[in-house]
Amino acid sequence: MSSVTDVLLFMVSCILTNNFIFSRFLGCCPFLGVSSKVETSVSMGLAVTFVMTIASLFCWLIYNLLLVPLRLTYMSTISFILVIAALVQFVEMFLKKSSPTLYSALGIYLPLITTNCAVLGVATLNMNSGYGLLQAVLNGTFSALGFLLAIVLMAGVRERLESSKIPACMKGFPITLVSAGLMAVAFMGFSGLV
Amino acid sequence: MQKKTFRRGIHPLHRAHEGKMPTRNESIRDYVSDTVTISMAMNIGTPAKPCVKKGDQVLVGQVIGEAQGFMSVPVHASVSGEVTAVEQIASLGTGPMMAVTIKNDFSDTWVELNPLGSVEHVDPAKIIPAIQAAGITGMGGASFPTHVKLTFGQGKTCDTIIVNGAECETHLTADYRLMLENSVRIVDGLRAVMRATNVKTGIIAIEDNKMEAVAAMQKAVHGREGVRVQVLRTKYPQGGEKQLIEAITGRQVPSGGLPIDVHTVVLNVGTCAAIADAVIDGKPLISRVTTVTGAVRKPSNLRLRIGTITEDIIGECGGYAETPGKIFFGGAMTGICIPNDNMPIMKSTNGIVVFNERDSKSKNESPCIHCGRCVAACPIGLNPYQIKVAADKSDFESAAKLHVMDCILCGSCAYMCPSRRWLTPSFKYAKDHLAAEAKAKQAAAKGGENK
Amino acid sequence: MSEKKSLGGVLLNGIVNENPTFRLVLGTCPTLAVTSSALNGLGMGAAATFVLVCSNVAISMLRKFIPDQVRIPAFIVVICTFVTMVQLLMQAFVPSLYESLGMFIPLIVVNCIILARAEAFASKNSPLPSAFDGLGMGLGFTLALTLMGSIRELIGNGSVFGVNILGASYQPMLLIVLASGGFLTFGLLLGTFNLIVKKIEKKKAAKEVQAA
Amino acid sequence: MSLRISTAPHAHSPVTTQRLMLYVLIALLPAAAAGIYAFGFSALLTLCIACVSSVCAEFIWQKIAKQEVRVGDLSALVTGLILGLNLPATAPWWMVVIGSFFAIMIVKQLFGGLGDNFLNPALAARAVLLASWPVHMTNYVTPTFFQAGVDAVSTATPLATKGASLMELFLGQIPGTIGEVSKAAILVGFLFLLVTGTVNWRIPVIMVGSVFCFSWLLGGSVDGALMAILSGGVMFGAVFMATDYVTSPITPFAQVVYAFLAGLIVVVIRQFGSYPEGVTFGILLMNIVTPLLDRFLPRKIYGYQKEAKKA
Repeated sequence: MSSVTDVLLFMVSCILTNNFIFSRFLGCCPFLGVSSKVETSVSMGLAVTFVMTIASLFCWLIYNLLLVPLRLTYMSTISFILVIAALVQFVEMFLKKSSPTLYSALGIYLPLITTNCAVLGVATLNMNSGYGLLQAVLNGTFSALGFLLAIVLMAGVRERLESSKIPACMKGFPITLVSAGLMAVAFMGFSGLV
Repeated sequence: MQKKTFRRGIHPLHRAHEGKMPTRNESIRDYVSDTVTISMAMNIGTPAKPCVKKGDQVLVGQVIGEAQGFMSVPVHASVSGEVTAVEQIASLGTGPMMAVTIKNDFSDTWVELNPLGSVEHVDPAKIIPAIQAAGITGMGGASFPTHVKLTFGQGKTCDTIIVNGAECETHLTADYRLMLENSVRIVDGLRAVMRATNVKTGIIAIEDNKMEAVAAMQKAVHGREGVRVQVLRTKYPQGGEKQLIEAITGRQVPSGGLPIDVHTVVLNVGTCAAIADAVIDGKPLISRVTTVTGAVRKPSNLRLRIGTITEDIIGECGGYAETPGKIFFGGAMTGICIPNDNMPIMKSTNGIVVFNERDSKSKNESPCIHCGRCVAACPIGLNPYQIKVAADKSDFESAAKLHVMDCILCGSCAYMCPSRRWLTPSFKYAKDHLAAEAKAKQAAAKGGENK
Repeated sequence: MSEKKSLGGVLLNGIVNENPTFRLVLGTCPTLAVTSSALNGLGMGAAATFVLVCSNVAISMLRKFIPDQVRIPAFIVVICTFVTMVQLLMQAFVPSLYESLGMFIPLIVVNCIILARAEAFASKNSPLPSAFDGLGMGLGFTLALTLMGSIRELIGNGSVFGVNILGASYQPMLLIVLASGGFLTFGLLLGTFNLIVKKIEKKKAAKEVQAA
Repeated sequence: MSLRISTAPHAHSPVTTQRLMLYVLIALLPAAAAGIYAFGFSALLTLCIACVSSVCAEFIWQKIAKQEVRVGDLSALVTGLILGLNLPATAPWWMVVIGSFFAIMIVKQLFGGLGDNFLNPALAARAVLLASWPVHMTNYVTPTFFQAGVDAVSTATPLATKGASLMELFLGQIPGTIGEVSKAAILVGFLFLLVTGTVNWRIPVIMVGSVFCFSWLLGGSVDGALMAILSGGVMFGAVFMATDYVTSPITPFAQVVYAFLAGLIVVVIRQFGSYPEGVTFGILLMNIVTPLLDRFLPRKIYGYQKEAKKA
């Protein structure tokens, strides 16, 4: 993370090459569940971006400043999930007070994020990869942006599929999964970029 | 001269010369039939009220239906003779309408006329009332009362009057022949309107596939101040008011607005000629030029009395050449089908087209392939394929968001669609629904106020 | 879910009627991520089953002591405890499997199936049915994952559980074991299941009509 | 007398879906002929297998799903031919068949058939084949031109043949997939598509232009940029696959954005990615973005202009 180029490359890697949805399978539940309308998917993506960035920061601090010195690294999962749950609660309260408009846009998605494996996933990933603080936070933000990109693209496709004559048994989850599969095929084009 | 036009649009039946070949060189012929059935509902707005009864003797030009208020025009007898019936008949699309049937005595006796004199000397204040009294409505198809158009609302100004000689519809040559044969009358009508409204610019718009008409009109406007001819690049729907205004002035009528909002008024050439008749000769509107073409033996341009029955007209044109499958009033792009050939013509009937059975077969829809031809065609700039999806799901809210109310139902998208999708009918359905909804809402709001 | 239901019924419910993967479509992330081979699928399923059974029993025993307002955090803590146990156990005894499942072991914590069962069943039932419910759901999950894993391994590698089945001349379709293959296989399998379920329901309806 | 009543318009353009597909087929013929000329009998065989199996796949699906059989609209044939032209002449028959079935059944019919797929079937199938059997998909041979005694020589990727001159690239004397080798033949097809009004110039021209510009920017030489647009599948992709009606944007501005970004992605993948050629993925990725482009890029609608002209 020494130069701008490094940051850019890291961004491309997180958003395109190692996209959370299409290559890491993290955050699939909201990706499949909240992607039927473009507007809502944008809100969801932004909420996730918000939480993932802060969660990366706090989890890194807890892990490196608390768990490692105290040799409690096996407590990482439980401490991370508690941090995330608390954070989401806090963010929700904060938004409610400070920015009602943003709250009304993101509000209903915030509780869902606690159980979004992308958030816990990014914290675990940061820990496993031994990232520094800056890199961990950037990883959180960029990976979340990758999630945002994926969910918005998916929503666009699904809005279009709404009017198509999909066989009855494929409607809903199945066709969404197949669409995601085909999109993942296209995203494979980015492999090796970084 | 620089040729002007509007954005997008199509060239319907381009290879078949827009279907105009058979009647292009047929001069206008007079035809008067045995009986006429004159509808009382020939204008947009309130229908006229019949003021004759069965057994009455009427003269040509006598008022047989009285105007009911401002949004209404009187109806005149188009032949002289005996009234044989005053009854309800089926109409095109809307509910039944009152009509007066007159048996022609072929004496052709006119009522007493009071002409206003030549355009140069007429009292400007008398012109618009004379236009209403003559029962003149838009003769290009929309049948909007002309005097209403020429009475500008408060704060509205007009700087240009456009005479619509585009005749962009397929098959029709009535306006073309009128411009060739009655060019001076058209210019006189335009000048009368300019005088009445104190507008200094009059533009006669003609497409470049009618250069003979351009030449004739240019001769007629020679030396007339403020009046000129503008040649347009041939394209459909150039004759649509909004498109014509865009082509000539570059202005766009705001959504939901009228031409007067951009300081223009558009009149059809036929309307202009009728205005000249009304002002100079004092004659009411009792006849019009109509193109009869398609599967008839002798395609013609006829000057017909209002109320002439289609069957008689076809007979005058030598009868059906093939078994008819479909007959419509107007051109192939916007024409309205008639259920049988007993229908009388109206003030706005600019053409009668007969299709044989093969051409009448309805085409099956196939899936939309997103080719974008409808989008490229739409003169308004809408996305017809998206509106169709919304309209078919009866999702009127989405359709409204996609601006379906701005659709002019010109049929360009449906003509171009390679999958033969019924775009225009879906839009009409959505528009009708939304209009009814808005009306109901308005009524409810009014009701609320009254309480 | 009533107490009257037999334990066998509870067990079967998780495996068939409310199969978490194919019927409820829960826990999609691990389903997609770890099923590139049958063994991985089985391992993940077993780990999840262990956590499910344990957490269900624990939550069921604690259900009267947990205040309603903080029940979700409490559930998560309980679940997390067992996940950490599984994590440590696997690390010690099956390190290679642990390696290949990677971060998806800790992510069992946020697997919706487990929290959903805690909320919907264990917090309302006594420990024994809860254990069976957990076992049923876990087995259903394991079966689904193993099935997905087997299919993907078979097509993408020509083998099942590492045993070559399609012969040496088979040219494996690599895509299926890649990320996109996971989505595709899952989507197509789901579609197939829907089709079968619909056929069965139709037959049932037809039979009922005949009976009537 | 019974007259038919219908709403306007009563006339229709003679151009039908079937005719449009036929135009595309005809436009593909020069490229196919050039490919067969270059690679011989095996190319012909590959094309035939692809076409036949695609049409079969469509027919079987529509029979099984009890739908109206619409093989007559020729769309399956177009997909098959494009897929065939996207394969190396040495492709094993089973791979071609799998590709065709995947294209028709999974990419197209599963989503509702013609007009409802969001990815170009042929391209998606090609990407799937590329990911599944990379060795078979990149087993390119040098053209033999039916010369006796000349054996087909396997070479590496088509982009790796830096030795070829621009003229050789243009005429197709280089290894590659069946359809992409002869740029001259592709241009003939493009011309036909333009003349018949089947496609608009925007997408192909802007996409090739975008590849040219970005290659120039990154490579620094005009020669290199020319090489970039003449080698690989840029031309073929831009003319025949990026312009696929169903999966490309409709409004003109959206088309410009689509083509421009597709070109950019192609160059990025070529320069930095692990795949040697990025055309397939570039177009597929933009296919995914297409619904958003069509929906969110603004359009000028009549009657909504600001009161600007007050002449």
